Amino acid sequence: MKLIEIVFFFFAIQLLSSALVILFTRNVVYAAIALMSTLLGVAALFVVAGSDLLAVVQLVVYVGGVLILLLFGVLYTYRDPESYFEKKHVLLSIVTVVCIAGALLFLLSDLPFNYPQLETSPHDATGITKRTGYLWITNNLLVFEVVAVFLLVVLVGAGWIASHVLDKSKKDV
Amino acid sequence: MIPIDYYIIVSILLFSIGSAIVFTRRNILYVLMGIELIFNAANINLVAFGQLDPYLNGQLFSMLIITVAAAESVVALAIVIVLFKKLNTIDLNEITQLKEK
Amino acid sequence: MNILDHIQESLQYLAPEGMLVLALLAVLFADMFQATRKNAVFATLTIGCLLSVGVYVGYELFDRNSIPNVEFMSNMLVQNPVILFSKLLLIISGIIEIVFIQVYHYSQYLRERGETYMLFLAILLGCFFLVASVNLFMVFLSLELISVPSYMLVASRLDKKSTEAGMKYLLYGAFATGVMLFGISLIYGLTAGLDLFSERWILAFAAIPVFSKWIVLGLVLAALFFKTSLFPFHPWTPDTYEGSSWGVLNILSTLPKIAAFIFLMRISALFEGMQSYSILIAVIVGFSLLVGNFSALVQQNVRRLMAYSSIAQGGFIGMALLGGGDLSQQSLIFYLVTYLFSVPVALFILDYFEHISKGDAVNNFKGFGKKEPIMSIIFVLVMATLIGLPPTAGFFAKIFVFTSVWQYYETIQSPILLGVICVAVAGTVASVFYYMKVPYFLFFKEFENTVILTSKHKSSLVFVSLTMLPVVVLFFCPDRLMDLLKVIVAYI
Amino acid sequence: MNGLIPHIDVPLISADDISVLALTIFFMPIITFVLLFFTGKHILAPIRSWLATGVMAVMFVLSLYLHIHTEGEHISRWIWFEIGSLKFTASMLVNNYSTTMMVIATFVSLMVHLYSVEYMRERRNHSKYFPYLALFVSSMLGIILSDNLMITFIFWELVGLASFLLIGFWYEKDSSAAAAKKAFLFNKFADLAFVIAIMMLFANYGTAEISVLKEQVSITPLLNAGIFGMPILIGFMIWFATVGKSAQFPLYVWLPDAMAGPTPVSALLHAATMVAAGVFLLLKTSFFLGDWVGNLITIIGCITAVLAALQAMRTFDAKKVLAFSTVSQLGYMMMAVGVGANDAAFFHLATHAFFKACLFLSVGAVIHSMHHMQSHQFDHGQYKDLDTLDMRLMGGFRKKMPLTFVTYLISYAALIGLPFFSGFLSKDAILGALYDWATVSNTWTWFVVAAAFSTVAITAFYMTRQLIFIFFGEFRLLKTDMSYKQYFDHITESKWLINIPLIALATLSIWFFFSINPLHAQTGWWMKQSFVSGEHHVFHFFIPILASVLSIGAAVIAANRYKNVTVFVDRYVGLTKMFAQNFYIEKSMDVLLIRPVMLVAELCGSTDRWINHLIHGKAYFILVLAQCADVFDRWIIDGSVHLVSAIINGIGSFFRSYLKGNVQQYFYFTFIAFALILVWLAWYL
Repeated sequence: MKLIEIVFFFFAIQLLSSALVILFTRNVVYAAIALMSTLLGVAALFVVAGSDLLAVVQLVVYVGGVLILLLFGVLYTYRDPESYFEKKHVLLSIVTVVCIAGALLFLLSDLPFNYPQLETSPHDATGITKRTGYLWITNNLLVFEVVAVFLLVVLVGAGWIASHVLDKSKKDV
Repeated sequence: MIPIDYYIIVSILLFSIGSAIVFTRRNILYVLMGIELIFNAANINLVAFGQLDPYLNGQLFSMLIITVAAAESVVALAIVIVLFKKLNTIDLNEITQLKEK
Repeated sequence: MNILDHIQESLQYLAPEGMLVLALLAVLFADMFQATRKNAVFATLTIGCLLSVGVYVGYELFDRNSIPNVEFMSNMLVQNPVILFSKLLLIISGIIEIVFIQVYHYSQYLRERGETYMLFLAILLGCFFLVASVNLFMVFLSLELISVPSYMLVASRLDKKSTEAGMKYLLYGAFATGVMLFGISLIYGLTAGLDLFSERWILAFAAIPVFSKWIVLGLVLAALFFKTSLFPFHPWTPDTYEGSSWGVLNILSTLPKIAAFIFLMRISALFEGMQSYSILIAVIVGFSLLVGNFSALVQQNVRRLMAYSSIAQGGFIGMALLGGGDLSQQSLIFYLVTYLFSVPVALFILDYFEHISKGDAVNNFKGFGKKEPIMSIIFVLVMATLIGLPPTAGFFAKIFVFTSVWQYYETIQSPILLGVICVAVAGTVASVFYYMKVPYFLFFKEFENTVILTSKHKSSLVFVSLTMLPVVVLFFCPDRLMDLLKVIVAYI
Repeated sequence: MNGLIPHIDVPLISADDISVLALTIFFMPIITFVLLFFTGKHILAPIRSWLATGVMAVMFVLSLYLHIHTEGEHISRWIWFEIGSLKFTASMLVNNYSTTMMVIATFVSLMVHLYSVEYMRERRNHSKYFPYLALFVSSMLGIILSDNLMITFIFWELVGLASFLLIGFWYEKDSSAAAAKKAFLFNKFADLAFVIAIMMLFANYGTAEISVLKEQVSITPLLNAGIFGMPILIGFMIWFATVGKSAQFPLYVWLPDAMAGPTPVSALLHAATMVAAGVFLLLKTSFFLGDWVGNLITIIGCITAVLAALQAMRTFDAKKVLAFSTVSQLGYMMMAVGVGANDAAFFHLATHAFFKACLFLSVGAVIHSMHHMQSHQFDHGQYKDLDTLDMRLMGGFRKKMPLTFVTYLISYAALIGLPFFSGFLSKDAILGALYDWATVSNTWTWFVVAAAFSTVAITAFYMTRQLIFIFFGEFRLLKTDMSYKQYFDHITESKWLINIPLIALATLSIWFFFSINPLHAQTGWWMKQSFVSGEHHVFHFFIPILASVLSIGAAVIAANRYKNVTVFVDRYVGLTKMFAQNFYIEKSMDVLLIRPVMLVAELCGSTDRWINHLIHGKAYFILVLAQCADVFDRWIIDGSVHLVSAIINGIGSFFRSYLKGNVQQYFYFTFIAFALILVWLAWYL
């Protein structure tokens, strides 16, 4: 077994077990930390797959942004973890995981995946970053611009909704 | 190079765990985390398939997904906070005013 | 050709979207810099923008010199008469919605916030992109551009019910998006491309074994079914309808539906003759008709009733996706035209009645027929449109849809299609009962409400009757529209 | 669409003078409707009513003129709209048949208008009455004139709408609103068949033009079509559409209830014209009725005639008795249509229109005076709930209202078929046709003939009963409440506006308007005109004699039975209870039609419950299985079965609240439903 495969398996097991922690833990803070671990594992898989830039984006946006937001939400809404817990959920979770995973594995096991295959990897580590940037502002320029509009709208809208909580002058309906 | 099937297996497992979280955990924040996991499963697939794509469609798409997922969770958090203020709970079993009578 | 030149050349086709973005920014600045909110700056800006976009799009549509079918922005979007026409529909629908918010007294909190108009423009922008997109990048992005502002609009009343509705809608929508993304990733793996409508992609897709073809397709279509609230992605509909305000519902039930159905129609044209696709759609449409029509029968609450009715209407429109021929496409657009005019009127009048009776149960509307005769008669007319009864264009819309499905059935003789037709006929019969429930209460029950009715609603009456007018006019000359559509759908 | 609808060249024909005149007559009530509907309460009531009546009089005169001057057929046809290359045409046919029907319709309408001027004077909500009547008349004329089944369908629906508005005219009354709704729904149910018929026509012939279809069908005779051939099925569907409108078994239950509207409306809609529209249409499209459909029509008509007549025997509502009798007579007409005696059916339709309208209006005059009593008492400070329609409370009006009595008596004689009255002639024609049909058919057809003859007797019985209840004896209301005495003494003959229509209609119920020979109609001018082609039967001498003997005998029996009626209530015993319950038709419809629909609705509304039940059922099944298996191997199977049932119960408990507000259950629902669809598709493909 090559080193890269060992690395792959290590991170795969790490991310899946962290995901299972989210599934089974009662404490939502642990879950948030496990989510971070999962996202880091995914970032590592990205590196293994040769897209370092994406791993960095994953770290910056997810771990730096989404996770912090989630933690804020966790702290704001914290309540006794036991109150969310029911025993039957454990069994049900296992059943759901097994069913979905089994079904998908069965269905996708013999699909003729036809992904782009070149003889050799066309880009090295710096090349991929450069090429990503180039593609974003040429072929996918429209997507890039529309995402900008989208983010602006989300910013304003989320601000509008969240400002209601901060505005003490309004009384509750 | 890692065989592509490994990635697919990991992503399927991640997808099913994420779905299970979405289906069974009653706390809205857990559900949001589960949705993030589902998005990440798709990302793993895209990146794995796109390793050799000269147009890098897979990578670009997963970057798009990361951005959109972040935006979506921002909105979700905003609504969660208002909801918590109004109903004083984020337990999905208790948020059931709207239902079939 | 150099990529930069290509982009520069593409910009001319992006003028409508550009104008929408400009209007969005203008509304944002106006919102920032004005002290008092009680004026009509936002609405004026938005409607002005919509009108100018409408004129531009109309000019492009009827301009003989324009190129009929062109892909631009490195095969992200496409421009052809069908798309221009559907953009025109979206513009009309958008104008109706803005006027809806303006006319109605009780949607004040929506009317006076700049954010409403921003989110609305973002949804419209998303719809514009969705109808024109030929690439999964744009499909996904435009769906998000429709969905996320919708979540915020639903939650925007910020009371208990509306935040709950927004939360449920968001969770459900995010889940559907996740499923769709997983499907997209598989499609990417299977066909090595995201450019849906290219020759290469179609060939690659055709090579996939039939069994996995529709599983992947089903996953991708999940988000579109969610937007059009088709079975089994419908459960959010009743709750969201119950929780949010009518002005928002109006946006939710017209714009995204029109865009998503036009997109589904283009996809169907792509897969014309692929039996597994049409059977999948047939099953989903059949169940939607069943669930929508028969669940609506037992509803006492008008909001939930309209929700199930929208599921059922989605089913009826979806029937036009089955055939895939010219007639199906014509009838789908025809149905959408009647739909976009009639649904806002129905919602507006229900909104009006709900506010004067202080409750959304059908029981509260007893005897309003005498107090509000014109409103009630127009309401009966709208319900007739939705059922598909003669004095309105809904009649022809239904006839065309049924004819197209029957035609398809005669060619492939599939029992599933026959089942769909039977369910649709049964559903039409059932729909008579639930659509006529409200008029029944309006006209045949004694008035027992103690609330004093407001009579200052001339603008409402004008709005309602003007919006209803095209539906009645279309009944008398459906051939004009059908002839126009016949020319247009040739370009799909 | 071009592939679906066969192409057919339909020649366009421009309108000639006669057609233009017919169109003018058709548009007159529409103008009246628009004028009166939108001016509403702004013009005075007398002006409004006299305007409508005046227009109607002009229409009657014009129709008469049209009838006299019409010879042969005048078709005019023009394009309605086009879809692609497909042309939808609209057309109009003026011939003897339609002009006769126009004269009948406008005449009865004119009489009803005159009557209504007086009758509606003091009634509330008057302002919409005449516009609705005008709407009704115009749509009726539309059915009569149109030569295209699609156009006919539009007017068919409009007639339904107008009758809905008029039956529910006093919509404050619950019974009135319910009756209107009932009439509407029953008619709509039958109208579905009409839609199907039109679709089938387009699919097979590519047009709905009746005259074109007639040629098409004659090219390919019905005999070649097979038992379930297309033209025969189309005929069946058209007949089923008329089952609703012409109140045939089992959909006739709406008609008696529809008497909740104003009495003149009942006379116009449910006696003279609207219910006749079905028979009229069926006669017009009779070339479709082949093979078994004719027999079916006859049998159903026979059942209708007998059942309705039986019910009329036990009804106390004065108007409902007449309503049931209308249903019964419609059954006669349908029998005649079924055996191919089209002329006889149309003849009976015409005579029935006059004498039934007269009966209704006479009874209406009595009810009018009962109303007066009630309102007088109300004016004197007392309000008593009085059922003014109950025959048991009437009696002795013979002396108070002699003119009304005479008109009633004439039309009564016409209905039960006494010689020298119009009903005698037309009934004889139908019975003779039935007899001829039976002689050449199987044995079972004699049952139909026997039923038809016995219905003659039953008709005489219940009409005599009503005659005695209303006009003879003493005023029975006084037995319960003497306070009405002073008002009863003041009852006099009605105003002349009410009397003129009565006299006119009663006059038309006498034989010489239809045939000079009072005993035999075959030689009369009416039957000679031969409006619709049909077989003429040979005159059998014994038929009129037998019918007269039967009806006179039954009348005598009834007169004896009810001569000294002082008892107030007829008891419902045994069989008669069944009559009073409408033969349980409504109940069975409830069970057969409404319940299943509601059941499906319930099922869909609570998917969770049945999935849950399913899962529970499965769990129980497995448990039972486990018990059986226990005998063999308690230890191995038991554990696994418990595990399975626990899992199933666990999932079931999540399903319990689908659409109960928890969004996660929605996820489950979506996921499982989607997975099931995909799996099923995999299996299917």
